[in-house]
Amino acid sequence: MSAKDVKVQAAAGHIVRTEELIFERSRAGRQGYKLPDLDVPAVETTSLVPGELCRGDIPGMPEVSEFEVVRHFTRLSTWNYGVDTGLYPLGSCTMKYNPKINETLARLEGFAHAHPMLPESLSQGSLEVIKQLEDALVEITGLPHVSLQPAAGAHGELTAMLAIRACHAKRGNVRKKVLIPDSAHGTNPASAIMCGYEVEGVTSTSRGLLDPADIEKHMDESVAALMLTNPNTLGKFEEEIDKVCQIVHAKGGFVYMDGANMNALMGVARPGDMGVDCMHLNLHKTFSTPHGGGGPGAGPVGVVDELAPFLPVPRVVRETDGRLRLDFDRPDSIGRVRAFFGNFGVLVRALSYILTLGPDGLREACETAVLNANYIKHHLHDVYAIGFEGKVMKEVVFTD
Amino acid sequence: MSAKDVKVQAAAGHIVRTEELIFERSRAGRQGYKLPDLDVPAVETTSLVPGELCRGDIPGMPEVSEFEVVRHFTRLSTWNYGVDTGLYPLGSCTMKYNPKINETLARLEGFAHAHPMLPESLSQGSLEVIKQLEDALVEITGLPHVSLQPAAGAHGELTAMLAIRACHAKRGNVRKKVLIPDSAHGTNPASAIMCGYEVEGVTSTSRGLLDPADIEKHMDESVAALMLTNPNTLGKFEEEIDKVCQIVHAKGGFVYMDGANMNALMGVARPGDMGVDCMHLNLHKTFSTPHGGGGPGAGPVGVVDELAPFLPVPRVVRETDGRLRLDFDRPDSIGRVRAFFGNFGVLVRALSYILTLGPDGLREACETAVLNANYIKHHLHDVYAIGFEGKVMKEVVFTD
Amino acid sequence: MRYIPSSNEERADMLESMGVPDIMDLFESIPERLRLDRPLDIPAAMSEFDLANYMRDLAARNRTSVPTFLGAGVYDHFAPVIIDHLALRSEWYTAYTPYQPELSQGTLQAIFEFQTLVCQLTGMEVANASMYDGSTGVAEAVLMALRVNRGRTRIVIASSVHPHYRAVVKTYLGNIDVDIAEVGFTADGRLDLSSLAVDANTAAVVVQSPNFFGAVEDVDAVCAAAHDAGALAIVAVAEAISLGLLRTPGDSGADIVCGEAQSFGVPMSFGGPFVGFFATRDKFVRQMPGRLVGRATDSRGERGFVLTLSTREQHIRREKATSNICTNQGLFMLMATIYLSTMGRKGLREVAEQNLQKAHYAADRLSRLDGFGLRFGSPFFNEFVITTPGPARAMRDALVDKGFVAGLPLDRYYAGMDDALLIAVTETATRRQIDDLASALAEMGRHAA
Amino acid sequence: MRYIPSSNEERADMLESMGVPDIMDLFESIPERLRLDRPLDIPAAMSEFDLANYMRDLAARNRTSVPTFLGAGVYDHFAPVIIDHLALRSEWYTAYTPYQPELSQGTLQAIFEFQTLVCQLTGMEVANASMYDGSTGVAEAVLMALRVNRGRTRIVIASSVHPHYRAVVKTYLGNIDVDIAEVGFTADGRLDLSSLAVDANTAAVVVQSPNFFGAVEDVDAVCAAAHDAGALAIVAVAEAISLGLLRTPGDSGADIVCGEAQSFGVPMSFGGPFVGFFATRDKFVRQMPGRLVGRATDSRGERGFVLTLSTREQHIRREKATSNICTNQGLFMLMATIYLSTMGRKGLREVAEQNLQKAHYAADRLSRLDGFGLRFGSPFFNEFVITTPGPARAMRDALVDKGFVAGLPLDRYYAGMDDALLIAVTETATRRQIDDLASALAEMGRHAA
Ligand SMILES: Cc1ncc(COP(=O)(O)O)c(C=O)c1O
Ligand SMILES: Cc1ncc(COP(=O)(O)O)c(C=O)c1O
Repeated sequence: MSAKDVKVQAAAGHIVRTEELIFERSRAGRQGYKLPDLDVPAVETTSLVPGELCRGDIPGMPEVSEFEVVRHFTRLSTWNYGVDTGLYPLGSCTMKYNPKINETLARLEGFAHAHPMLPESLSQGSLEVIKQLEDALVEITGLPHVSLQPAAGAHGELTAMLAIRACHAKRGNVRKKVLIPDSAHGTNPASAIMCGYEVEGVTSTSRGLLDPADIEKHMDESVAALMLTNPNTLGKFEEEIDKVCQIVHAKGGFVYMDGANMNALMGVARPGDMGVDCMHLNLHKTFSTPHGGGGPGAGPVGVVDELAPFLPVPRVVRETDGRLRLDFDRPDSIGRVRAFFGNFGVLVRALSYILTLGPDGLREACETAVLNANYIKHHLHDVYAIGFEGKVMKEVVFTD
Repeated sequence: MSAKDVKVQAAAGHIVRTEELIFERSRAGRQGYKLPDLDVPAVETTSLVPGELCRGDIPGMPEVSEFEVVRHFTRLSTWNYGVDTGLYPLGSCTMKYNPKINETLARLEGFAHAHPMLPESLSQGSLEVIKQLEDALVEITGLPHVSLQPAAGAHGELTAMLAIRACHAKRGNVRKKVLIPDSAHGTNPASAIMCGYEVEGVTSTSRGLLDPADIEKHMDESVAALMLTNPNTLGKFEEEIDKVCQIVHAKGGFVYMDGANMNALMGVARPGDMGVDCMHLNLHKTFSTPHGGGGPGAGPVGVVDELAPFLPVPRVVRETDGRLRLDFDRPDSIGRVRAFFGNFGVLVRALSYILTLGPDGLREACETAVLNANYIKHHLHDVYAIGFEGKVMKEVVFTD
Repeated sequence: MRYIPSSNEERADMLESMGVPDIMDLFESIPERLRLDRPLDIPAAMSEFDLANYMRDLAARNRTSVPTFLGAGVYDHFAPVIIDHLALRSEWYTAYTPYQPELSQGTLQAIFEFQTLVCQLTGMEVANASMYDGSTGVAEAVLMALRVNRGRTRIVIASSVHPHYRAVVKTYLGNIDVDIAEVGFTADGRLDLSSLAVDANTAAVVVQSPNFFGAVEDVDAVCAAAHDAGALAIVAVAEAISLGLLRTPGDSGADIVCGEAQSFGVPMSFGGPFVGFFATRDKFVRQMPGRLVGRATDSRGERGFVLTLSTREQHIRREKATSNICTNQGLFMLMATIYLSTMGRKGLREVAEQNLQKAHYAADRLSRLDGFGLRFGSPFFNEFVITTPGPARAMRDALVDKGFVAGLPLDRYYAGMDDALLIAVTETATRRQIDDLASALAEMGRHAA
Repeated sequence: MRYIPSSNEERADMLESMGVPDIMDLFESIPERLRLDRPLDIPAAMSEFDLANYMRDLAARNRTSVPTFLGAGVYDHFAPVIIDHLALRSEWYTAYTPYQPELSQGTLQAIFEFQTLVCQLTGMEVANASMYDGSTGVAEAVLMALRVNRGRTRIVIASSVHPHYRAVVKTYLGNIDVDIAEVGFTADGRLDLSSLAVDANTAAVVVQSPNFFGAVEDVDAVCAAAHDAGALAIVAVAEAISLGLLRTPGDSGADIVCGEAQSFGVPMSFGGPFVGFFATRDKFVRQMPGRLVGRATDSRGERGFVLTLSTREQHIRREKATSNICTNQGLFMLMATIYLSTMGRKGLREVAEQNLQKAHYAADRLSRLDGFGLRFGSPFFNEFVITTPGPARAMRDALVDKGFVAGLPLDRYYAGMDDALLIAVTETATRRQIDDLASALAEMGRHAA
């Protein structure tokens, strides 16, 4: 059993004070489903699959009515707190409003009921969503190629680092290590390791920023890439990011930017313009798709031309007649990072968000986030100690 | 202002402890909507409608973002308790599971987006729903004609009593009064009064039932109808209902049955077979449509042949070619009891429920309700005093 | 049965615990002779999968995808999708009537907000928790006026009021000793003030604005005429969006304002469920039908909401109640409240403006077509009547085949209106659709000529 | 912007309260040279109404109404509508990752229930809170096996495993020093045990059952072969409904069971989001990737749920984590949990039986057609491969015009399979549709002959 019994101080009280496990609601003979009657002649099961390949009954599985399922999951839900319940001022993870219209649109029959193996001619709508979202993210990041396949931020990191490694490999030297600031999100080193790299830490200055001189010291031909987060996890913009990029590039390295905090840059500045070579975005942060109590997310990856051949297959390509098709013929590609084409339903939501906000709205969202963070900082300044001085972007770190 | 300030003992505490009025969330300039740009040439308003016919700004109306509307009504909702939250053992009102599939089906574009003034040829789907539900209710009640127009139970009572009065009028004497047991729901006397009748109370026996001998005493040519509730509001079946009906009929009166408690009879016995002349059903009780925190409901009315000509217009009629049309040519009809054709969305849900349960399921629902009520009675028997002895139907009255 | 929590086995156990051998023993109080001795003759139980397909097929037999220019009391307005998302929270729709305030603060506060919004929109002082719909609201308003003006036995109603509303008033009043007089309309489609006779026996005058033809009535004049004879002025509103732009009935002097709030985010749904609103002056509140929610303060000073003045209601006063209404349109009242909160002060105005502009654009285009014209000359909101070359009904039917429902032929509602088509144009009609309609009508016109 | 709570005015006030003249002053840390000096070149903001129409048009450009017999890892199963109603409760979908247990007991208990269900279905001892999907689950399983069998550098994978899954394993392992050997299949479409070479350097053997061709593998034999050489047996499941009927991988000896739970009430949605499940033996739990929820008891004896064993995770161990996975598929894990709760012990079996019966009915009908046949002879669940007279792809394309998507041509996945069509038949396919497909294929066959 998966039950791990732990002792904690006090379980939280709640208006719905008790709710059993669904298994505890179960009683033999209760039933929550009804299927259509079988409309083909029924044949003895064991004449179709030998008995030894079959299982018996499924002990422990619940037997409950539909109504009990509804009550159970309704009651359980009230033990959660979400952005619809109230303010969620969580750093980095950008808990923003998850627009209801996006939920409705992602459930449109034409999207929700589309099988991914349908012929391209029957999938033009889905392919349009992918293409149009890619195009928008290209413009927003300033990176000319975007793949929507990664299923979450960490998956995007992995995808991008695999592309970097493949590119180095193609050049003849995969290199050995990746530089990562101490303050980086835990997924960054984990992703680098999964690509077979060693991780070398770099420390930030007393102002909470990267020091180009320090990067210069770390940088040599053994470094495949620098993974930085911008704005970083202290909420600050890396002011010398362009210099840092030049330093890394000078030694043949790539700069990877963790774009989980892109909410604070949207419409104001573009990583591609700063010298960044590749990055991931978290659609479940910056682009309003629901966190879902821990997913699903989507972690698109944007890259410069040099890294484009290594992006995952398939790519969506527009033909001269305007129709879209899937391109599998990408010999340098790192291959597939997951089955099919990414978390498509999440992509529908993100595209809907971008189309709803438009250029001005995206910028307004960005500006408002930065304003709110600085406002909190300003007015709590006397109450808590601020971790680092200076303007913050979309988050602020307090220490107590 | 509609605000009436009242003092109460203690407002209930809750996990979402505070929620302002939507007006209190309002700040000038906040906006929760965006309309498509006007695509026709804009003309000065006052050149279309003279200024003196126009209003100014709407003082006090809220200005809030979409997100705040979502949070406000999400938080408010958590202050409600409903059947999905937990047990709702309310007598009479039959709080049963409101199936989710019915909610989905009532929202199908073809139903939800149907204008009631569409030509009949474009409305065959809606007319089928009406016709099929009428047919099912005819079979369930044993009354050969059903109108789905009334918007709620009380509206059904009014409709049926209007039909009774119209029938008496046609016969030449509208009569003066209506007999109603003391225990009847308050809407019964109110409905009778609205039809211009006086109400005469009849009392029940010590067993909580009507006494035929007593009815006999009350009954004469001045009595238009007896309105009874069966099972009555004490949860008991009127064992001599057929005799009571004979007595009333003998004096030219009609028997109206309040069918709000029909849940306890469905599939087991039919008012039409007992001698009842007309009745209403509450679809928002017996047929699982949501109570909605106080509506919408639907209160279909079933009647015997004699009362049929008086039912509201229009009636849905099937042509010999199978197509359905609306029949307005009903000279004796009481007329319209509301605009259009009833609470159609509620009808879709009720039909869905009946089709889901089928004959066996309806009976099972009925039997289970009666079982549950008697089970509670049996096991609480020692704890509380039972109002009246004997088997109960779907509810039981305790006194303390 | 998947909706019933207990299993057959459990039910058998329950019976056993009570010492009852057979479930039918519990029905012993129903004499054998009154029981049904066969299964109900209705279709066999369907699975969810089959049911969904079955209902989808039925829904598909309504042709709702054609652009329609139908109004007549039901309008195709844009409804923000959050309405449905929020109303689908089961705490709202599976809740009971808010009789127990400690379980119903959500519903009660929402009603309070609705009541407040209705007052803001109508310019009135007190509003109730909703009526079944606009038509029954008008009937209840008339009954209320008869209570307020006890002793008077005459009602005047404009024949430019929605025919369904007038029909319902007639049904509701059919059995009490009251005279219903209709007052006609002028050549420009408005209540004919010159033939409006309000006497000392008249309890109320009923006018609708915008009226059934879409024309904006001179409500001030009607109210003044009513008041001069001591009658109440009842103003009905079938197109509630107009409240965002037109002078409020309250400012015009109305005593009761009632109407249909379907336009506030409620689907057309073949005519219901909708939500009637009902507002009046403070001084008449005890005669008002329906539920009323008030603000309460508890001993600790915390705010709460409760049903108030319920002595007017049938569950307290039985025979003496102001109305028999009990269940009203709770959930749809909520939807209207969400709609109004979302559109807000500016949005409602903007929607109303767009309706006005588009309808006038359409009226202008259509009335210029050869053989067509505007039936009435008075100011209108988002609905108007055009005259057609030849019978309007035949033209409407022919246009259905071209993919339009061009409007409502008025032949069945008013004598002498065989060539009249009532056309509504809301913010959801695109210029393209209007232009296409104009082209299609023009072509029809050429054939008719 | 209607999603942003504050108005322009309020934002101006906030700036003033901070003594900041211009909002751009807050961006002073972004050097001028790095700022974008123009608006983004993306489409202008759309209203909800326009957006809905726009997306509806796009959705309509997918032709999803034709009956399809596609499977290949994504199945068109019936999903009770309560799943969507419940998952649309915003407490579920607007909640954050359950790091704060006091705000997340709902999500945490649901995960615990999911984990328990996965164990019941797979016959394993411990399951995690979900993986991205089936394919990445297999890749993570292989990485886990390499951790458990540290030092071994070879993996064997059956070529009858879903080609996408194999591709993902290749991508994930591309940069570590591991050898991936594929083992082929026999003439009856199952892993060729005779050529399965597991040596002392092999960390794991990966088999899928039912495999990509729908055939039920001899999992017991594969596990035994793996274990004989000290390798782990990884069993992948792409069609989770099969778990209701087939011998559990746990009983067959699997060390890791991973797969795709899309079949449990998750829409096909053009391939995602789905939900991967992942289960193993208690002894390997510290090497398992992903989140794990455990039951906790507080000091008063009340039950609660918490994330546990998180020292395996990247946010604690950074470089030494078992995986980089962070956000997983929370909401879809919930949907699968609701599906399994609703269908329950009997329902899952019944669905599985119906799939089996209908697929065999279809296989029987199709394989009797002139020129057609079954490619493989082994037992299958709800998917099978038929051979076609002439190229399968051309036949599939021609059938699209007749209103069917007859299956997946295998030419792009396996050499020598130009005449092979992979056909899935679930409980949602009606006999009528199957018969119609048979007739259409028969006709094609006649033309091809
Ligand atoms: C800065 C940063 N990077 C990466 C991630 C990983 O993203 P995901 O959880 O979608 O894998 C997160 C969020 O958790 C993050 O905040
Ligand atoms: C016995 C009985 N009759 C009539 C009614 C009135 O029905 P409605 O509230 O739908 O008007 C009710 C319910 O309130 C009732 O319980």
